[in-house]
Amino acid sequence: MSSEDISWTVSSDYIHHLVKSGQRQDNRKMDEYRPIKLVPGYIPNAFGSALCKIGNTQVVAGVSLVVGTPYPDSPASGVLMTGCELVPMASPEFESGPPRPPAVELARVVDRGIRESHAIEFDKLCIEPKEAVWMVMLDLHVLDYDGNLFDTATLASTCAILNTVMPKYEDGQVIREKTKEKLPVVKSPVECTFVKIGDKIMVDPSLEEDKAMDARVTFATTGGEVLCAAQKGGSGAFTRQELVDTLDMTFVKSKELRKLL
Amino acid sequence: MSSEDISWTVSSDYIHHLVKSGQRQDNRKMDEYRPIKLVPGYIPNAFGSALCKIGNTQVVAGVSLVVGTPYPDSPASGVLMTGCELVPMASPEFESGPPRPPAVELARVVDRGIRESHAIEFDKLCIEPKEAVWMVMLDLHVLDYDGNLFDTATLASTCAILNTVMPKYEDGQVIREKTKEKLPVVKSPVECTFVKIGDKIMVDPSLEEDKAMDARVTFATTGGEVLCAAQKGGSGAFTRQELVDTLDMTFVKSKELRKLL
Amino acid sequence: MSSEDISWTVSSDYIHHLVKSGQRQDNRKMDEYRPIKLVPGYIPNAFGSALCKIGNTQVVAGVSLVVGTPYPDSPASGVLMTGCELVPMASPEFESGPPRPPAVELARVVDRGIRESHAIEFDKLCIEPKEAVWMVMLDLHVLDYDGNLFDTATLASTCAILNTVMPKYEDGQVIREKTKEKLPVVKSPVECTFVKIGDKIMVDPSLEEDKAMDARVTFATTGGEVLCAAQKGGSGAFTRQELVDTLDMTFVKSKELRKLL
Amino acid sequence: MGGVSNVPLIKDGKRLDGRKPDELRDVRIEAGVLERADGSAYLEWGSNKVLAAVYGPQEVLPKHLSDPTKAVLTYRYNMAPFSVDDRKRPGPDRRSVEISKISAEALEKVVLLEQFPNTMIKVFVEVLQAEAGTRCAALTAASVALADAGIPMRDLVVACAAGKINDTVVLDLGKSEDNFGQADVPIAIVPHTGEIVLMQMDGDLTRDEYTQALDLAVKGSMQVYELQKDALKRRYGGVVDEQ
Amino acid sequence: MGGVSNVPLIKDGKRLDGRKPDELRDVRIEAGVLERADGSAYLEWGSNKVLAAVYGPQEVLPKHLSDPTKAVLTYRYNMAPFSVDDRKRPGPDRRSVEISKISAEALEKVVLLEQFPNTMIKVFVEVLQAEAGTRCAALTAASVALADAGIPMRDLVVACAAGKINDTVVLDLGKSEDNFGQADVPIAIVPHTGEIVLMQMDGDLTRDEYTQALDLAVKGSMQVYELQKDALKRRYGGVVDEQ
Amino acid sequence: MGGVSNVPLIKDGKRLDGRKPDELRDVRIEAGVLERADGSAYLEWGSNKVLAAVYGPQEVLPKHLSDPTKAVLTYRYNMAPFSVDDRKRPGPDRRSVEISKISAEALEKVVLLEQFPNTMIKVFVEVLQAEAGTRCAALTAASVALADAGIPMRDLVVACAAGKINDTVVLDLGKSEDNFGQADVPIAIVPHTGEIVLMQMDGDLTRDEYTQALDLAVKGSMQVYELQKDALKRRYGGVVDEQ
Repeated sequence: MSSEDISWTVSSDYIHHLVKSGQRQDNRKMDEYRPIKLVPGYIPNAFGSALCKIGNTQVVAGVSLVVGTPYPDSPASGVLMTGCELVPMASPEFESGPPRPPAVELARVVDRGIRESHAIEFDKLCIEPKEAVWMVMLDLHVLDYDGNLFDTATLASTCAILNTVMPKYEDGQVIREKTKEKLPVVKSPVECTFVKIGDKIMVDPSLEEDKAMDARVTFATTGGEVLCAAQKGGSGAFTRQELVDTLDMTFVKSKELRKLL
Repeated sequence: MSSEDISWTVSSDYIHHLVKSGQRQDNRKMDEYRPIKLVPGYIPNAFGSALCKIGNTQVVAGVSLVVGTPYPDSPASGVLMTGCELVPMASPEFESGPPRPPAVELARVVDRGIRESHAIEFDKLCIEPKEAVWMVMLDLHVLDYDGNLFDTATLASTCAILNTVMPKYEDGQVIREKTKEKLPVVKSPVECTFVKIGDKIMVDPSLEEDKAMDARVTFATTGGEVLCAAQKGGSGAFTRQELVDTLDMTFVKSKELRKLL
Repeated sequence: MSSEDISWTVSSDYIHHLVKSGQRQDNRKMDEYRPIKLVPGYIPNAFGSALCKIGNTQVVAGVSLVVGTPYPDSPASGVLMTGCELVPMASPEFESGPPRPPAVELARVVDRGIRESHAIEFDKLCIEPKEAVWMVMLDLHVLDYDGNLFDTATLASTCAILNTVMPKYEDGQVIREKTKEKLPVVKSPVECTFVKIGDKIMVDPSLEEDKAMDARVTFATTGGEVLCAAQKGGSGAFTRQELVDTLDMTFVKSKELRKLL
Repeated sequence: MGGVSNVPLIKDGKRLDGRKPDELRDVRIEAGVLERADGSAYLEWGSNKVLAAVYGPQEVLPKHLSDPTKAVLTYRYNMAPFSVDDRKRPGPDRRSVEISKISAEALEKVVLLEQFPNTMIKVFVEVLQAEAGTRCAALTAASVALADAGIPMRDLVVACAAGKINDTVVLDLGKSEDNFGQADVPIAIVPHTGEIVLMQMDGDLTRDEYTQALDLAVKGSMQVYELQKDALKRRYGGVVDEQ
Repeated sequence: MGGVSNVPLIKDGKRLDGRKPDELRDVRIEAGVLERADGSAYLEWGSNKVLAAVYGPQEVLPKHLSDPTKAVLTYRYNMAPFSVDDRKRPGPDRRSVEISKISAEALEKVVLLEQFPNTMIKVFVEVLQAEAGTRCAALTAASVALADAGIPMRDLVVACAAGKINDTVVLDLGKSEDNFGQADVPIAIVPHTGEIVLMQMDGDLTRDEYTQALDLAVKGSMQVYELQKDALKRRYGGVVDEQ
Repeated sequence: MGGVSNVPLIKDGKRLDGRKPDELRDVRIEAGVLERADGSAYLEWGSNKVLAAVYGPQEVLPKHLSDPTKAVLTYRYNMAPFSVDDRKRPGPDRRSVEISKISAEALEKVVLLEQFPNTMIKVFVEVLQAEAGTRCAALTAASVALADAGIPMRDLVVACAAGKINDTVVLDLGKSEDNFGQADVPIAIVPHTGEIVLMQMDGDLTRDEYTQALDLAVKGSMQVYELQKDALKRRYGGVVDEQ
């Protein structure tokens, strides 16, 4: 057990103790987000981008548009590919190299929120059926990890696709120049993440709460109180009622998040 | 030296001792196979498949058919590709990750038995010369390793290609639907593996005999007493006479194996 | 600290001590190369090749010509790709596996010397604009590492491209047969490497000098006293004057090296 | 999920394969099917065929992963190349990495890891034939294999999915329902407490549909739980200690 | 470098972006921008955006890389996929491996590694937007991040390039100058001694052009050095100890 | 192997390159050709060019591979990218992994591994030019390099192939014989005992053809063995101890 592990154990005990008495380390309410900052177009050279900060967590989402072959089972549809690097800059626990399970889970949960909400009109991204479609390459770059990556990355991603403009396409060649045409995006999916510590449940976990949590649940919603993706994590469990209650809370908090877009 | 290594050393000494007195741990004769079970079509969704058990060793072979580009030096011939995963389920020694030397050797020895017997009529697998041919993807999945993988995997493989049916091919597209047409297979290669322990030689090594063996030899034959592939393994040696004697025995035992197909 | 590390520390102290008194371990002058041997066409089957020995360092460079797609930003130009394997045969420090930083740096510095000298007339390597160009695959194989890889590898490489002949190309197919036509090469880049040990600077470092060096600088030149590439390495520093002086020395020594081609 | 789709998947109250909305596909479980593994189980669920094996508790390799307070549980969900129509390239893809992660977390709730500090318990599941619902089938089989290996557990874990097709919430989506349906909600529960240890969802659901789906999936899970216990009883010829 | 090119890059003594031959692009540096890292810096250089983070001195993993005489310094230069026009595949390519190697060597000259035997100091630089000159921007930011982490150093390291366009030696090539220019000479120096700790060159230069480029790049570096010190002063509200 | 083929490879009792059926290609061996390796050998066999190097006995890394009862022998057969007509991608492919495995096993029979517990002996062979028969050439060179490194051995290992072309069993297939022939049987033997330590076969052979091929390959091996001994004598200027 390294000294870092020990310090986390101590911190985790402290968090459990605090939570039992109904408090959070930074005095937030159980249903309160930390301050959120969203910078659309943070990478001006990219076709779409955003920086999102929730507390000290920072994620940049960037969109590249490339022409590729469609999948055989949807020959006239564009494609979304979401990648994620948990670069070692962002946390002492992250390592260089191919994505590990937490990075894969993050990319897939963000991807699912966007994909299942039908936010992007993929049928408008067909160039030539069976031959060529636009591929939306969404890359998540986590710069500073201070808890709640799912919600931060999803806000950055939705903001990035909303400000994405299409490149020129002439004579079968992509010209790397922006047009006035926007990526056809019709929904604004956001995700709300809750953690359960002991028998208390709170939204937007800080780093320490992420470490101390027994279980985690994330709901992705679009407007109109429709659930489009969900993911439970952690080695603890939720009751049926807890899942329904967190979903109800999600519909409330999502409206606040969606106002930022 | 881990406790497992020590237990294998003990077991290996015991096997050597037994064999010296002309016995095998399960009372088999030197030229006797363990019970063999062969289940053709074990994976109904695959285009061809079989499960083979020899003793407690279990291997599933599955065949996928895909369209690919032929090799430049045989522009009108189909292609066989044999892959093997020694998944960690099958033995505490197997590890996840890219195939290690034993998995590579197994795949290549099984592949050689089939390829060199000219079992598959590759010239009938040409769709458009230089452009498109059928690729026979043969995948070996070892589920339980209790000795003698070569013979078990080859029996499963030959059984699988014998029951393989072709997919539909229309307008340059593969339709993932089975036809009545079978993969053109005209030979039934089988392999017989012998191990040498001390100066005794025995067929179909058990797990303990595989571990205790000084040297191993495998012969692949087709009907008509023709040898089509061979492979010696292990850090021991064979005399010329031992190789000739085991080949003679192979012709006898192969007939028994071939009856199962 | 392994026994090997300790022996290098001792050796390094000795080299520093020697150099301080103006001497080199093999009695060479500071501006003197070890004996150089160059064998053009060392691999007769390759389209171009050479073996170069400087002292006991041995590098084989081999050229393969393949047809590939040009880069979008230079649709009518051939392509140079330089690979390097520091195979474990050549030194106890080299390991199998994907190229590590020293191999990458070597390949890139050799590549830069050739590319930036405009030695190869890439515009003559176009077969069909946007579609097909010749790709010059230059592979460096280091067989024995006894110091100064950069200069040895560059000499081998320039010699190899100078003796490269083109394959036949008929009906859109490469025929692996040599023609009388040579690869269009119009310059003869060579590289000179210096190391700084204490405050002394010497050319063509031996293995022990490579290990003991504080800083290293390599200049690639073509004829006519033109500098085309440079690279500083090592954790020490050069003064401005030292860089200018070594460049002057480079122009002198390069003429000697170029005579060997 | 395909969103609103015109493919008719329910007709006269029956689904394409003849099942009622709240009906499971056939499930068959057998415990103790492999020689080398410390515990194993074979499970067929509709056309799915999965095999689960357990090794351990055993030495942790590499050693620095060792935990002095409890056993480390690893889970490897793997699809055989021939298990799906388009041959799957061997090795883990992102989907199987994610499934492995959340399945391990689900099992950690019930396995008494704290009894075996500094050891490792490895769970391997091979999907031999896949036809919708493999993550639930795999986790259900893994749980039986853990019991077969004699690993002490608070309870089994059992998994089942519910989903939405033609605007109706139904149990245990089949392949075409998965392809053309509107939502899928795989869950896993601890049967004695009803606690939910795995839950994913994709598609679109209102709050009410979601609660219906949860309840239906719990109901299906409880049916599969009986089959898990039967398999262990057949294997051990007696009554399974339900603690 | 494109060799002799007909693209006009200088007109009436001004470059395409209006700069004079010896003029830098705008450089902006901020120290201490990340929560988790022990030290960090954000730097904009023209349109380049880079972020540097430092962790350590800390335990060496894997242990056999440990050096009993000094700290091991690692440097990772990495480009975000969206930092360039043609999306960059994640993970190190050969170019970034080379840049990382020579940048680490440059920093080893100034960091007092011998004060921290058996430890590791890790420098990470992420290029978020790239437009010519990222290796100099990255190393300059890294040096500020090291100071922000409180790592003892003899001096900062500062980097800047000079190059040749239209047969003229100019400071700090921009993107089109990099694409259509004749030579590029990135260097890094130790400001107090003028020693050169990083130097690369490609293109074609005579002896005189090379010395001009060196001198110009040193001059540019000294200007950027002032901005490094300003950033640290703003962060620490006082005078930076210049030893 | 191509099966029954119409390509005429023997005419008037002579093969395409003028050899008789039982005649070897020219073989040339030189011991001690590398500076850094502990032992080395260069071997030309027809147009094949191979170089072998040996390092050790030395410390085992990673340590857990160490064996307290004997040295671990590793063998790496590698082809240079330019060694074949179609450029070979660097790094091990499945063919070279297999060759490396069975070649290591062949050498384990003669190297006195038990004299060096807890150490590692590494054999590296680089194929610089390939033209049929490289695995035999490589193993033959490796054996000389081991002797040159002073590694104690019971005997050298020597390898040679026989094959079948135009229904005739012949020694040492050349390139077109390998491409258009009917069978190939590479073997390696311990010369003093005639024991066979490596044997592979592909193509088609009757029992009699197989025994003929074995006998012919043994005969060829014994000729190459003389050249191995000559090379070592030239290197060490004396008589090689044949134990």
